[in-house]
Amino acid sequence: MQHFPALVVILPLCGAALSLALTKIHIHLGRNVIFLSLAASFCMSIMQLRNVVLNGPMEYRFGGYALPYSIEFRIDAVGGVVVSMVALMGLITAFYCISGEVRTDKIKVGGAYSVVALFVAGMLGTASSADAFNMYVFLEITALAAYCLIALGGNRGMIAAFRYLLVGTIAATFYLMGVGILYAVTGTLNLQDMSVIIHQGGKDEAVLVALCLLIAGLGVKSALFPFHGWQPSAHTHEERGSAALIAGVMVKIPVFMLFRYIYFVFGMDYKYMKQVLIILGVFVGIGMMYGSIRAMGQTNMKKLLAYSSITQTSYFMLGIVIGAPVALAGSLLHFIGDAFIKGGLFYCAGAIKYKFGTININNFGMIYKKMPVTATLIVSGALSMIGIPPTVGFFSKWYIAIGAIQTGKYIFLVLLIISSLLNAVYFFKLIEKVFMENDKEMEDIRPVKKGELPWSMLIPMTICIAVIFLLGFFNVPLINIVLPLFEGVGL
Amino acid sequence: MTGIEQFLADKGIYFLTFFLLSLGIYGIITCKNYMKKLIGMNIMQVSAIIFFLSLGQKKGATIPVLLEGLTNSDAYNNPLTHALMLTAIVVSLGTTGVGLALLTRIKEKFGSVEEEEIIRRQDKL
Amino acid sequence: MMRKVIGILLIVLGLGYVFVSFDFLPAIGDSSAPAHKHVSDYYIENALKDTNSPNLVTAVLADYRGFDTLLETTVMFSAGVCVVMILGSKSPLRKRYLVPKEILKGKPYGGIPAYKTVNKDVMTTLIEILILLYAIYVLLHGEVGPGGGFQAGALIALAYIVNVMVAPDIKPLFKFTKINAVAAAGIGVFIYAFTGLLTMFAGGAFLEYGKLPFPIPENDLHPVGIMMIETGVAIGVMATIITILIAIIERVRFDDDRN
Amino acid sequence: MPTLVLEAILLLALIIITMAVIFNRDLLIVIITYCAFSFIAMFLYIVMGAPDVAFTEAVIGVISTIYFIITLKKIDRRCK
Repeated sequence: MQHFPALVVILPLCGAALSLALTKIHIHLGRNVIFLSLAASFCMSIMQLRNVVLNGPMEYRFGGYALPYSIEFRIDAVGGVVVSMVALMGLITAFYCISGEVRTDKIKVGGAYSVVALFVAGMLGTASSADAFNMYVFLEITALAAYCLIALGGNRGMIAAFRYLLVGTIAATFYLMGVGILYAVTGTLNLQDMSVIIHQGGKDEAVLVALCLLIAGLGVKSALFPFHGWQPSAHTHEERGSAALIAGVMVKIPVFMLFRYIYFVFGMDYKYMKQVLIILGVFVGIGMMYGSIRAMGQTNMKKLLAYSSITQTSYFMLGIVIGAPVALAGSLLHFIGDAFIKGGLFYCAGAIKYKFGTININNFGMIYKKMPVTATLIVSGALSMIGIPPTVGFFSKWYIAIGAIQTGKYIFLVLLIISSLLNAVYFFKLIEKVFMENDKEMEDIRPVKKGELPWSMLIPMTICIAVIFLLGFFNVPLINIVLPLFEGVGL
Repeated sequence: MTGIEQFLADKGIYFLTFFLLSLGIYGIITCKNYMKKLIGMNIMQVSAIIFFLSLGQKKGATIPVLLEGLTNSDAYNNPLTHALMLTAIVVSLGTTGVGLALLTRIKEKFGSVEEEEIIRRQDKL
Repeated sequence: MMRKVIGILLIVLGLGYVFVSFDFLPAIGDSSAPAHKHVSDYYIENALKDTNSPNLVTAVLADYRGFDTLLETTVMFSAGVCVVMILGSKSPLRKRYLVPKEILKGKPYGGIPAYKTVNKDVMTTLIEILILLYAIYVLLHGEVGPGGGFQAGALIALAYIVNVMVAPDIKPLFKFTKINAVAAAGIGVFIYAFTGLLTMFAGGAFLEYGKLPFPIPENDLHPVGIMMIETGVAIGVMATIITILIAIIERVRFDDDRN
Repeated sequence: MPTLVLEAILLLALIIITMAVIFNRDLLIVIITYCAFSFIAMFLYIVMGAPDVAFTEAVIGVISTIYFIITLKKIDRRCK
């Protein structure tokens, strides 16, 4: 049982490593091994989460040495929830990729799945590792796999991937410099140990420079407002199968790392933390407005979702900036819910492009007749993005709003409401296009015998719909798991 | 001599390393050719490695391989930074490899590696 | 031109101001800086006892922070797979013939190129054997002197590069197709991960060499574990570098050169 | 020659080479300068007392220069 934190990350890694060798034997053997490893890592992450909830955070030291001398995985309540969410999204996206499979040569088949498995392993590791340099290497694995997945998305994807390669490497080098300064000043790389030494005090300037470098590096990785240049072009041109994983999950993991740095390493009582949070608040405020305004004028569904994900990143940062435990819990709930909402909407965009070859909103006429499952997912995703009660979007914004009121930061409350209304504008436009638009009689590129889409696309979509509503109904138990952790940390 | 050396130890080397880092980023932003951007990226990663290694130095210390007589920890350079930087070097090779593969495909699809021509042809595609 | 110079001057002034006002980093040479106190002095004092490998960097790299090196080999492997995926399909034949560059037109013909005078076929086989010998030495010598998995893997890849680039007509020592090379890279990473899993099945934590299930006395297990790790890393890095080389070379034709 | 001054000189050499890379027109010259850059960086690591890192940087500098030159074969040497 105590080996689970390591096995959750190692299994997809081994699956990815072996998939190409096994594909030489039989074209689908590598793929099935990867499905097996992803499914096993998902079940282990669920059992690990149950174990964490029952008897406290789990620690796993690699190499069996004492704590500060070896790399350590630390899964607490928040980390457990995030790890199991990433594992589930990875499993679903691997299924979704079956439809996009090219059966020509063996490298393409085995390679595609091994890149997805590496991508999921990288994100699982980043979420569960508690060692500063270890997170950097996991970030690099995630980034390299992301460059490949974006580059596979056709000609324009190459340009987007190259631009993201340059920007991503600058961000990773900033993060490395930040870790270097922290190591120079504290002497350890373990986050737990580092926070103990920082709280002994006397190192405020160096920690301030390190914090700015970390925020710059992780802000670029997570497309926070001033650094989001690479994101819209990357999300519109990425590979159809794994678009959900990149837009849904990869953009959120750096925010989770920033949350862990700000609250567990530096702590709220750090001298310059107030000014830093004010600057972050300004970024978040502008980000919410900018993303929604830019998304209104889009006709390409993927571009619309890309700009709306800038606002979503600002919502998570909003929870961090407000600082009240309830707001933190709300931003985590939004973190989990949005992975499925954004992922689900990208699944629909991919499905429509797979079936009709177009993702221009104007010719979405009568989709609900031809593709009922996709239409329900578009509607439920849009409702949840705006924040209509039964779905998870409402409750997360509700908790963030309560947090804003508790700490008296009303400016954020106003911003939250305005940006929700802006969201409503372009998502209702999307819904209206799906139902009211007259039929464009688009011919069906890939007719499927039974039903609208191959099963490998329908299962991820139904799971996304289920999770959006389940999280909506059962968010109170999730909040109760996570809240005690934030009590000691928040304001 | 010691006056300059003290200045170098406190601020000089760090200033030069961060200057190299900002030069690398400057090279990435201003150079129009995608190949030169990749070289600028490599230069930036080398500057991060130099920064880590300069942290691990000790005055009058030998290389981190244990000798018979010497056991106290001030006699050896810091092995942790060296181990970390092996990872950073290999990461920079991996990123360069992927960047060059992208460059080859971009040259084939768009016919050129200059930024203006690519943007001009991008809308046509 | 001038605009660039002004840009660089601005950077110099900005950084100068930051460094003059802030004094946040410890002086470089002093051995009492916090970076050396907390963790790294434990490594120096206990490396021989824990891992009995005198080369501290290999001890930290393979034993104390062995998981980092596994991830590093995975980064190399993922770079190799990405390059293969991006350059996977055959490029259109029209694109692969390069029109001779007009740069060479104006220049007078500069005599016999250097590599034609020395008989390169003999030289390459000689150099390759020396490189491979040195690579094996570096691999096995990883614990005592500077060296280890990466350097050995890169050196073997260099021997292959010398053969493919300098003397393409000689049959190289080991013929790699793209799929075999990527599969070999995967197997390299798996050897590394399997060592970790082996220690986990035998009761220890991941990558805890003390618990390797071999019947060797306890303090010899660490060098054995490190050696298994180094061979895994060497195979992984060698295969990845060769994959990237093959993938890029496939896209570029060399035999159309005029000189 | 105290080591810190030697390091400063080598760092200045690196900066001058970076300037050369940024301001140069012909790509082949840029790549050869980059090879010199990786050599001097390897030399700087030796002065800083890190033989392992210097060894790796030397080998990987050679390999990345070879990759650049192969790619250059496809890309014309003139650049703005």
